[in-house]
Amino acid sequence: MRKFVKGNPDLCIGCRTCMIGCVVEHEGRRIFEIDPDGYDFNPRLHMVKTAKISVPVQCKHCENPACMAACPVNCIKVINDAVVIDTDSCIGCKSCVQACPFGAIDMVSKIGTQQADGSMRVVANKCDLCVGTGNGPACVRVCPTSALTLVDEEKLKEVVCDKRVATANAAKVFADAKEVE
Amino acid sequence: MRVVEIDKNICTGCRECAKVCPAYAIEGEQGEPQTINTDKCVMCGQCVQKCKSYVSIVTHGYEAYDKVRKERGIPESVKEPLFAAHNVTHIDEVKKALADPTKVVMASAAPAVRTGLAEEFGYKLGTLSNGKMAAAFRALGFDYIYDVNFAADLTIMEEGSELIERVTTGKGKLPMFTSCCPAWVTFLERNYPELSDHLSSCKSPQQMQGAVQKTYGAELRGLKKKDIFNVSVMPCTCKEFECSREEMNASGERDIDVVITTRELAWLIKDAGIDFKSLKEEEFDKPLGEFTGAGEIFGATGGVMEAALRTGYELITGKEIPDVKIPSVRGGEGFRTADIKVGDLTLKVGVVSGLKHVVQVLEDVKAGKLNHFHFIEVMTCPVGCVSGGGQPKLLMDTDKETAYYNRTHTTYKMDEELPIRKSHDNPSIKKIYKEFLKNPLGEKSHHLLHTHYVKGPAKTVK
Amino acid sequence: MTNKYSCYVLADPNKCTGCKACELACFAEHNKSNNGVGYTVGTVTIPVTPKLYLTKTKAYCMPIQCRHCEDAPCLNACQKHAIYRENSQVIVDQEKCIGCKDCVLACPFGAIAILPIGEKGKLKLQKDREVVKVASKCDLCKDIEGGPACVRVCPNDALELVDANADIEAKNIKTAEGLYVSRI
Amino acid sequence: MGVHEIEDAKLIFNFGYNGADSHPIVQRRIVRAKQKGATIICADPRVTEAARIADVHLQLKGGTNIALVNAMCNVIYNEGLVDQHFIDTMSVDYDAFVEIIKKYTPEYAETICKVPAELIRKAARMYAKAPSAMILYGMGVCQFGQAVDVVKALGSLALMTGNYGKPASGIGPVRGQNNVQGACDMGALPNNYPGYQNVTNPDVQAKFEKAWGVKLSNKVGVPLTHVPQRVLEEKDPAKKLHAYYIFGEDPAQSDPDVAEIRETLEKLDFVIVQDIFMNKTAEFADVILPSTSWNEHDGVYSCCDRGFQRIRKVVEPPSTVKTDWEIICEISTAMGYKMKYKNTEEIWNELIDLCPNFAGATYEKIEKYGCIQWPCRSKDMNDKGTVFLHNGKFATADGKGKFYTAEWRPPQELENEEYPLSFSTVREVGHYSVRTMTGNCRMLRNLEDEPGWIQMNPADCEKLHIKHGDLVKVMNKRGWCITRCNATERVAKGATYMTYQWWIGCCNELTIGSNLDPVSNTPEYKYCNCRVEKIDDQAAAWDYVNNEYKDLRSRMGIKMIGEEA
Repeated sequence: MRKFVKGNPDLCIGCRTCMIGCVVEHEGRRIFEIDPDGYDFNPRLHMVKTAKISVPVQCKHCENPACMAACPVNCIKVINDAVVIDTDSCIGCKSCVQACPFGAIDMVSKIGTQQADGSMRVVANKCDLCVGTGNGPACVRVCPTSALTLVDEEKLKEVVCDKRVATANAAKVFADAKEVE
Repeated sequence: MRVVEIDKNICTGCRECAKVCPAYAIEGEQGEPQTINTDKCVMCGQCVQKCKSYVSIVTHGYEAYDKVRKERGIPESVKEPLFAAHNVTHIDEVKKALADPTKVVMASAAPAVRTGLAEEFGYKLGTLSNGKMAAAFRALGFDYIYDVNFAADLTIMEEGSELIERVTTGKGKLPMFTSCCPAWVTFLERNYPELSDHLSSCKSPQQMQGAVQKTYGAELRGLKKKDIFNVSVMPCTCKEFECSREEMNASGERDIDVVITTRELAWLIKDAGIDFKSLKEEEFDKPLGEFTGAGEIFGATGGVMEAALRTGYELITGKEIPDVKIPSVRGGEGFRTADIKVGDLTLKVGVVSGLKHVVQVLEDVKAGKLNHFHFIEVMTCPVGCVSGGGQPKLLMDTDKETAYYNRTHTTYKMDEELPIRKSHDNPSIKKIYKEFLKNPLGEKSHHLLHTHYVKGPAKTVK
Repeated sequence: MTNKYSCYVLADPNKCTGCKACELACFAEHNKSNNGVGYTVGTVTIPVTPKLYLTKTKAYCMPIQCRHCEDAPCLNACQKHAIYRENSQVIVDQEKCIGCKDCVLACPFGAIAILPIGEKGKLKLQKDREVVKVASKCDLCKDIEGGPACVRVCPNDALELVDANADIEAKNIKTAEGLYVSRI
Repeated sequence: MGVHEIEDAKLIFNFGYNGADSHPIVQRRIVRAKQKGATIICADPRVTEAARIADVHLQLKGGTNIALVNAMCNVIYNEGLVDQHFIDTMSVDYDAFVEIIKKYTPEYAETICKVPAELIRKAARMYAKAPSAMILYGMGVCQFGQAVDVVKALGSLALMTGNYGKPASGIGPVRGQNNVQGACDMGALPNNYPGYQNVTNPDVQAKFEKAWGVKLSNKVGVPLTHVPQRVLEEKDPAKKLHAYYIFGEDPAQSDPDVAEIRETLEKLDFVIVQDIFMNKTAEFADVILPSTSWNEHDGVYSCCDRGFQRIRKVVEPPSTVKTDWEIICEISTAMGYKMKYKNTEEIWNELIDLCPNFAGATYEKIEKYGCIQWPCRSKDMNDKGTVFLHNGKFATADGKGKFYTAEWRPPQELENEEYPLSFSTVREVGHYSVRTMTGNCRMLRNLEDEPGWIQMNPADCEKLHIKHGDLVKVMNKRGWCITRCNATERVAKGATYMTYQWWIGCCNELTIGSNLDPVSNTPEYKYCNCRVEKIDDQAAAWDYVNNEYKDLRSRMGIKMIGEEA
């Protein structure tokens, strides 16, 4: 099963440290020292605040990604169990943006790259679970309230198993009561 | 030897298997992984049939299946679910022999196999696949396609004669028990050794087939018996145990080299990439592949009895039996009895189907209550070999009745449709007696086709 | 007839032995038409993917399956609208499902798992040859003759098809009878 | 009480405090408390992060704080939920207090606060019945013309329920900036020497005169917020201000009514700005003294819980930049008073010896224990300071808590036909204070940049035909600014909010400088009126914003992306 990062609105305080952490992780640690023109500020997750909810939204790394199915140039791939956009081959057609039901993909300009007419390339951008950094998702690490969780197969299993046991326990009480009847 | 096992890592401890085990051999706490007490287990494989506790991607993860499959020596081509209770497979030995150019590999399948095999390829329950099975054997590269049905006819010749001898001469104990079910034989040897003289001294059809294939069969084809590799396909998990009994080497070699189940034959066929559905029906090789309706009905409970009566009647009376169909010995689980008029003689016969029902019968025999019985057939599995532990396993037990009914029905239908329905009318049987065995119960027969029993656990060579 | 409320299958942990016959039957029934699953184990060519999940606690066990909630969290969570209601039952459209796992986390019962699906006897693959995995949960055998397979196969009658519609009616009649007896 | 105690609170009454935006690190503790089962009551006109997770959100109208507090006290009093023993033994002036709150029935308060009476009752009962309850308040209480009254009323609420002197109870101001507490502790107030020793007290005066060897004034100085008046309006030449020495402060950005501030700064004869970066105020300076930043010098900060903490130099400052204390020493010396210290510890030691409440808070102890909460009066290593200020008895002259509340006074400037919306300044996380620091952080500038946002209810936006993200003009009689519209359900209809760090979207162009709390002299940042206007030519408005920003930055010498410094 693919891993994904899940935000918990009960814990999130809307501070956007996750977004900063995301950019820092993807642009390298020396970001505070490099040329301000030399990096992209393209967080791969987005803080959503509604009247009732504050939580960052990001890619769910679906098992059968709609974005991947929609991509005409096959630049969305599964790498180390993460659904990753190869921005070098992305043509910016926005099919994936359209396909994704979560709004987890946005279009960003890629500093330092040009199209034939000299304008900056604009490509699809989304969470890649910080694949390849070896540190795991930065957003999870930097969140001051631990509102983000990396849900992997184990974690999902744990959550679901706990619920199943609770369901079984409830059914047991019900069945016992029925027997007494 | 390892025959039937329960994988502790997969068993959920539901003990549904314990409910069907006729030998009360499955031990363990409810909810905990179970173990098989091999001192009690008769290797019938009913637990294998019952077990629904499969290797699950939900419970055990994605890697577990391949790991278990490898552990069990099951080919990679197999994708079907694997369960906690399973029989040890010998499919690799078969594949090795087929690949060995020095080996002459002979196939022989039990009567019930052809009633179930097609189910594994999506056919309706109980679809007959006699000709397709023969074709499949050939496609798999077997050198000779023989048939245990032949030996079933041979068994009738020997066992019928033995019965007549016991009834008419008073030599030997009555009632005489059939001895073709190895689980039953094992059960009796271990639990009622004092009654082992009641067993017919006849080997099971499988072992008779093996012995004649390596002797008569070798002579016929000018083969060396050490080059012959006998593969037996059985609806039964216990048959591998039977062929491994140390005394089963009448031919001078192991009479049967390896036994696989109906399910394993299906694996072999799939593994070889054979499209079973498009196979054309083919014939078995003669003479050791020629059989009669009497041989075929060995697969159903009461079948051995019925076949024996068809021949016994004619041998005793010298007249043709009025009706080859003897419905009074057919039926389902339990202990059924019948009185069969054979000339002046009234044969008192019984049929036990399901090993659980045999204990009372044995106790009664011990107490002398069944002295008036002449012949009792015992089959371990619920409705005989068609319901054997090595048969295709049902996904849903709600289909069990249909499966048993259809497979039995197919067995009798095949019998009805065969031109020859009495063992002694089988030309190849006549031929083998003429050319090789001479007389039933004769010296060659005694050596090759009869056996003796042990009091307690039998010794095996594997 | 359209039910007012959805029905669901509920297991009795006092009867269940944990044999998984229900899981296997569920899989078998749901894969007959698409994946050539026949009557016997040998006809299966894909991993067993049930829609109910045997759960064992220390003391007892039972399969967990969808309650077909009237205000279903899974349905509400699904951004793809791949979970819908059909004749009051909550159904996953496995064609639409993208495997995002939101419903899995939304379900308070643990009744949904993300599992592969087969097509013509083989695991269905995506464009990149990865296996398609979708939300798998009880659909009450909506297109299957004989109704829920799990109920049919349970060797211990531990599963029951609960029909709130009929249940409420029956209880109402009993209560009315009680009121008759206790009338003043 | 200490900030860490928040996590263990049974009930948190979060009043006019938006931790998520002001102090995420404190908000984290509130979230943890909630996770551990705490009940949260939040009084705030907006749906803040705390309101979002609160059990009860009292979404009061701005400027009605005391009516709400009085009403809660009224419920607790009328329903007999008071801690009578605590009141009898530990407090004074209860009867006078009760006289005032009697009038504030929840129904009466509802007419003022627009909070349903039943919700006020529910909150009051929750608060009173909690085994211990902690009040946290912030600028939503303090930045009103009626501010100290509310603080005292909240104190009385805690008093009448016995919520003092036990863990996770009491009343905690969560101050606006880091080390605001420290500035007060050190006497950066017009009326105090360090350690809250009043300049009018002759004994204190004598003590400091002796220590410093100079004559000292016994006159109270000028509060920050009185500066414009003293410059622009003061007729008495003796009282009129002529010079203004500003450090670590940017009144031209952060003080209310910045038009008036600009006028003030222009009128002053001499302005010194001592800061780490250029700011708007520095544009008016005659002299700019660059000083070191928090990571370039040593020192002591006070946390809002009275805890002294060491800060240490981690970066070597540029050679031309001096620490604040070095600059002060040099100026003092140049002006004739020879001031010389070797290091901050020497200064600190002089200070604590002059302040009885700090006397025991040596560097050694702060170092060893991480934090020392004053009062800490003995240098003995066993005196680790004071966790509960009001422990067993109150830290007042008679050892008793004094009940106090007041009648509600409305804010000075209310909505009217011309300016139909209320206007309040707030914080946003990511940018600190006047943004001189965080505005220089590329990362944070990328996260949010000029011209900021005005938070408005979508219904109000719709009325004005404004969409989320549109540039709008916000104005009242004092001034105007251009900012972007943030249409959000989190704010009530008729109310608007702007964060105060934006230079272009500068909310303090609108705020009111004249309605100060009579005690604290804090201005009414949280309430005035305004009008929001749609801008038809968005492109031109963006040009204006970008040019203004560019211009300002170039005046300040800040390098823009794609631009040479």
